[in-house]
Amino acid sequence: MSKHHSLGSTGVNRRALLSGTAALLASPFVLSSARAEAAPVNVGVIMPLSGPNAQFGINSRNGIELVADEINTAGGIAELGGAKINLVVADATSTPTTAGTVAQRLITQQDMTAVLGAFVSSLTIAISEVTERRDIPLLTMSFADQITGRGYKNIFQVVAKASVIGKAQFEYTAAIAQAAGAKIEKIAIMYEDTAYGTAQANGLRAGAKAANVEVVMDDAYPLGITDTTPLINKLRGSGAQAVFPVSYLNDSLLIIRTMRQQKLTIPAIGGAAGYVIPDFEKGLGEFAENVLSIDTSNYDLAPQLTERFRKRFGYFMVHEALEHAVCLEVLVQAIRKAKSAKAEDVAAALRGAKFTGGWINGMTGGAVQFDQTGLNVLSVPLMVQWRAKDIVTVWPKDIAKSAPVWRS
Amino acid sequence: MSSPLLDITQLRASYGEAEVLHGIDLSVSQREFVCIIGANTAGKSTILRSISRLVPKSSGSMRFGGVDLAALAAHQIPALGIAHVPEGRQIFPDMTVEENLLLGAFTARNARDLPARIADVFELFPRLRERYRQLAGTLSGGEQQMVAVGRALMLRPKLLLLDEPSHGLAPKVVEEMHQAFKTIHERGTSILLVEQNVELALDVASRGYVLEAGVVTLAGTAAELHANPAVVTAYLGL
Amino acid sequence: MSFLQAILDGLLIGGVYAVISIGLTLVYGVMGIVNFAQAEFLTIGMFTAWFAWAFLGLDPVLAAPLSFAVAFAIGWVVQGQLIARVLSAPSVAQIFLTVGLLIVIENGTLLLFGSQFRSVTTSYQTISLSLGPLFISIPYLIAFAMSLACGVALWWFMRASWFGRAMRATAQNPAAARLMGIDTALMYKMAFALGVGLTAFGGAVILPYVTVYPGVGGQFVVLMFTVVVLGGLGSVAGAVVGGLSVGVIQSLSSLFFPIQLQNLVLFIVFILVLAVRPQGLVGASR
Amino acid sequence: MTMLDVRKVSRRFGGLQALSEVTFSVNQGEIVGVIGPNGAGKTTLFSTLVGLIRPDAGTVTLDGKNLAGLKPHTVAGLGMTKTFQNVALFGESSVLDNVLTAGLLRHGVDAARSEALHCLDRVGLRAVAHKEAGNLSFPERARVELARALCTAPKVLLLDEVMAALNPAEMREIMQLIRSLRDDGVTLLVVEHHMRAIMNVCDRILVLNFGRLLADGTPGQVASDPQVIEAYLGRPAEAARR
Amino acid sequence: MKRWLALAAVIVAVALLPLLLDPRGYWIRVFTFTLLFAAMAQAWNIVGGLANQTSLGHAAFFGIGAYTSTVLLLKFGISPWLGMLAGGALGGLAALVIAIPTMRLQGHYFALATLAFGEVMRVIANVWTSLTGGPGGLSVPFVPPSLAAYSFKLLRPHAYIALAALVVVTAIFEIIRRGAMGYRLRAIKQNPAAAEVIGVDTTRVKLQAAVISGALIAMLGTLYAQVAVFFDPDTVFGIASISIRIALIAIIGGVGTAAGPILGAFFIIPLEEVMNDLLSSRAAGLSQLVFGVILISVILWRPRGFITVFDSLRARLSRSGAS
Repeated sequence: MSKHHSLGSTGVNRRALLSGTAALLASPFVLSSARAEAAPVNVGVIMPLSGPNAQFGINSRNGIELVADEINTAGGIAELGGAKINLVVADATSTPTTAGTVAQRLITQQDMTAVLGAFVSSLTIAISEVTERRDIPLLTMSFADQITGRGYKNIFQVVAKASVIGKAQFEYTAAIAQAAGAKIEKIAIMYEDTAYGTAQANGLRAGAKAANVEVVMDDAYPLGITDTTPLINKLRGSGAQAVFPVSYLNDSLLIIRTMRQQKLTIPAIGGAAGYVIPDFEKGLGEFAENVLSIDTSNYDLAPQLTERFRKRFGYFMVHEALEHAVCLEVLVQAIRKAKSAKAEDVAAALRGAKFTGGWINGMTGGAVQFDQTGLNVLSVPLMVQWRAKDIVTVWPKDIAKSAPVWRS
Repeated sequence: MSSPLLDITQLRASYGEAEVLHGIDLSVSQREFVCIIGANTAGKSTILRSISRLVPKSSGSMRFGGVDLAALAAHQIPALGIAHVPEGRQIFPDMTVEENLLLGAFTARNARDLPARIADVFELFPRLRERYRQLAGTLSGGEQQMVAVGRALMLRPKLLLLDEPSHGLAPKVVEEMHQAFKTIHERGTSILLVEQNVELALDVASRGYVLEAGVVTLAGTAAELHANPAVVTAYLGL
Repeated sequence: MSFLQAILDGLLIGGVYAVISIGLTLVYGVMGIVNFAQAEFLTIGMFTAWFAWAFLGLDPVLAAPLSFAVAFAIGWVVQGQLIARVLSAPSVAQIFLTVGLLIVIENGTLLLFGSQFRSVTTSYQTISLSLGPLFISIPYLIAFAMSLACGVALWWFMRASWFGRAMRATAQNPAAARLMGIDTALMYKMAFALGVGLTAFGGAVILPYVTVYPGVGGQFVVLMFTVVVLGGLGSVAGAVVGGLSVGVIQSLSSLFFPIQLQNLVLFIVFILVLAVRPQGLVGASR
Repeated sequence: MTMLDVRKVSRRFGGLQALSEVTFSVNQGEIVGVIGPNGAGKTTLFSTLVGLIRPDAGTVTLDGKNLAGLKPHTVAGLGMTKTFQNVALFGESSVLDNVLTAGLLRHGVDAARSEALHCLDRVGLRAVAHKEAGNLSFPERARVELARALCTAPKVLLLDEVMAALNPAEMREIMQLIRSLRDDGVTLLVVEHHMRAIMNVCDRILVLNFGRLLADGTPGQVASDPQVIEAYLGRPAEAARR
Repeated sequence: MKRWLALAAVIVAVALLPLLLDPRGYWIRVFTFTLLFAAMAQAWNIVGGLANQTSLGHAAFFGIGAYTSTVLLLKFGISPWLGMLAGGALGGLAALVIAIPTMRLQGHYFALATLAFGEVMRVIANVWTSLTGGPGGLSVPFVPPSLAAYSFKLLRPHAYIALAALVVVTAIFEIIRRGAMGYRLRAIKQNPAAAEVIGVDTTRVKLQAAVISGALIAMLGTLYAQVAVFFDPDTVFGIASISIRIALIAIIGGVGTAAGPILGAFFIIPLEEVMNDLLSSRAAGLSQLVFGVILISVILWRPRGFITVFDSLRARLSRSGAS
């Protein structure tokens, strides 16, 4: 996924404040469990914890910590004599070069079994340049196409690629519309000019072209845009029947609000990111109702698991938290299988095998299997829709929890 | 004569490492009109700037009506009743004449007689009445000088420091200024005038100091200095 | 018609750009310092307004004076304790002191308030006026009106109050200002506090349509510089002209170029204006 | 032989006519004084001659070359430079470096250094060559500026109040230097407030008042010109001898 | 003479350091980037220090260098060494193009105009996807290690190349500083009118400085690309990540001196790393916050840079020696 993807978030400020303070006082490795007999398994967690993407990094870290704590509380990894998982967390900042340096540091300072990170595609790519040369497996939910497109052997991408997600964003929409008896002939695409936005827009474009649908507006806009009025003016004049905005929260709120102001009621189908987090509904209230968005996983696929996240952190388990939890789950299963915490053994165990159960139930395919390039071939995107402060999986039909609502 | 209003002894002042005043003794009595004359760079302006505490490095004693000036910061000086018309006028160019005048009374901003003070300035410089709403920076040199002097008068100062007020002005304007200073003095304000124009200075002042290279070389009444050939020589080399 | 709409939109947004930038130009005008941390006070203002909304139920627009006050207080301390110490240092030291301040405020808010994006919901958020074929967004209009009110208040303060006059005098000639009995150090504090307070005020009034998070200042910082330099550093009128110009340039450029290029167009106009008029559109040539 | 020819040079600043149709010429090897009350336009004249200020009208010709539109560094290259009234040294650089920089106009660094030392010798400042220029006394700084101007090897040298704040002995040295420069073939224009000095050293005197050339003649002629005395002292000539 | 010996000793000591560091490790990477940033700040120092023009847009030239060599390598298989020369030429040209309109700008106007130019380049890199890969960034392909191809599996050769770059850029800086151009630039910095009057062509000298500085930093962009292996427009054209950071390094160290940027880099870069290491896992934002506080303290303590510590030390020594 990429630079700006979704974020979890929110609400309980006092709790966030408290946990922040607690974290300040605690030691760096809060999670390293007490006196385990077996040597702990070191897992690097490199996330943007400061700068513009801090939100996603923190959500991701939360997901990983939840899983690690549960495993450690349950006695660690039995196959390794009850070895505990020792998360080594570090800030990737927002600069790829720094992320690479941080990766190098973690690997040098301790024997790392694997590295998880780093949400933002460019950071993940920079880290992979280090982990690849040191033969350390890197598990990620970033979804730029390049991640598994370079022929690297030690990278594992648990979600579908951006171009696939973009294509699904269009195709699912067309299918939903058709099911409701509507036909889409003209669409508009607007996306932020980041790796995430551009890659997903490519997928959207490809999907529309394959379906012979006319793209009447196709505009990138600068990241951090503070005024979307020109975009909506253009959209209004374009005659599109549906709009596919691929954007961050700030932009998503601006786009939807400005559409409402200009009485534009055509359906907006979000590109994940800003459209699938609690703050989207908080910002829009009733206007969020029935907004559709593509996503890579959703907490309602495994409610019994994701409720644990909501309990601990106070907000629903946003997809990057869930997918990072899956990364750790898959990693632990591979360690159990290899009966070794050595990086190369674990990498070998990751390749080709099919992983199921536990947190993996939260993935669309219900299983994870990496191909030659390290891409999880079983992951498919899904469509969610806002219903009364929750996002509900509505497509594809086989995993949908509720039928989609289409109003054109 | 009673004790002087302004009493300076052994004033030394430096810019950076270079000392420009080497121990000046100078005084101005109540209602007196005193001038300092001397060539460029003799240190005349520095004396005035020291009194106004604009020269950070100075030593010696400066007492004004019993108050030690050296203990004060620059912005505390006007409240004592010292108004300084600096060299080169230093008006606020992007403000109107009105605002410039009002700022002169900044430390007296709660006084109720501001309109009367402005009226006094107009009486002295009628031309400012016409220019009242105009930006000071757009005025002619002479008018700007009127603003600078008028601004200082808004304080109703006990002591008025004038630094080269005739610099760069046409003879007619210089003559007007000349008259204005006399009037100001007659109304009861003490004046310390720094002037390069010997004739103007010695005509209006009652007493004077001749400064050369940071040292007072001559002092006396205006008439004495006027008659002293050394003063003429110092200027023309005749 | 789309041309008229673009101009209208540009003016509305430009008014807001102006008010958040006036503070920057005020600080520069009075003490000659370019405050890189200025946009962080936008963040502070937005957070203040958000908390006032979340816990006191105050509409952000009504919370704007509170944002102003909070930033004013912080600015007062920052000027007195930090900036005042480098007033006579090389200008690069001043710039980088404010860069340090930027880092501290951004990460301080991250530490205190967390990284999530917060936005408010108000009744008028999704409403617009129709004026024939033209749309006028209500939150934009309110922000514009508040900015206008704030600008007028500042104008009045600078013109008609003793402290405003004293501050302008300090800006034009600090030595002469001291001769008038003006405590210039106090004026510097006042100018800085007022400057950051105005930016914070602007932050509060845009909250109805912008989300707040610790990095939000970063979205505006380059824009703010463009506004004040285009108008003329140090000129309050320049910031208004600059703000409106930036708003209109951005809005109009999207009619002719891809929206992605709106900042490119803006910066090229900016560099060209400087090349022709180094003092900016309104700045006096000195 | 005419070295410098100035024809009807005028320049306005806002409301102030700083120079108005100033016309004169200077022969090679002459020492010409320029006097006048403060604000008469002397410094503006010098700045206009070297190209720091563009005249609104009129021409300046140096050794047969029209200087219209030329920048100061080109004028310096053609052989005319000036000193600054309030001394414009490179204050954070050493005395030697100040002078050396000027030498670079005609030499490489090493040659410029020895040339600079030579110039410092001439003004008697060799001893302070390695001091920071900003830390010198005012009279010393004025002499550094003189050395710096000399180091450009000028044909015409414009000196703006180099004797300000000098004591009589120092003044005599500078006058000596001015004469020796003339003997080397340098043409000099000198703005000075020390009348005795200027009357003594100059072959000819130009008097400016309110931007106009009031008089042009030998020191004797000028000193007895009633107009000059009135302009200067602000009183009629008879009164001056009262 | 003694100074030269001391200098040689320092260079040799620094040259030995990479041999002591784990060639696959973390510290050699930090060391390499520290050297690179020192060299970048040194190149900036030619304009920012000698000519006193505080450029906040040097990322523009830096990014041009990184993209030129990488694009030439990816599209035509041209060795990064040649790409570096091409990048240097383009960087110098870009510096000339931006210097012409901005040269007469003073102080803050210059700083902000250059900042805008950096942004222009970033937007162009983002938009011109066919050439630059757009926001997705570019990866330098991994080819079999060889000096000619400028590709190494380990970091040690990179460290030596960065060291050599620092030595070369510092040497160029010193040659300029001590030579005619240095004198002229100092003259312009302190009093442009006086400089003109004694024959300094201020326009030309400023342009020369801008072009040399821009070309050098573009060439360093190639080195950076080769070490970092992956970059995107924000990385190499970034205001905070490049433009401001290199100016900061030079200023913290002591602007206008050869030692300043080196001191600054060896303070700032490792400090960022140590902060990240010690604090980043404790609370989000803490490490950056502490970094900011340290930065402010240093500027308040030494507004003219670390180098002044040595000056005052020397002054104290000579004073005690005299008494």
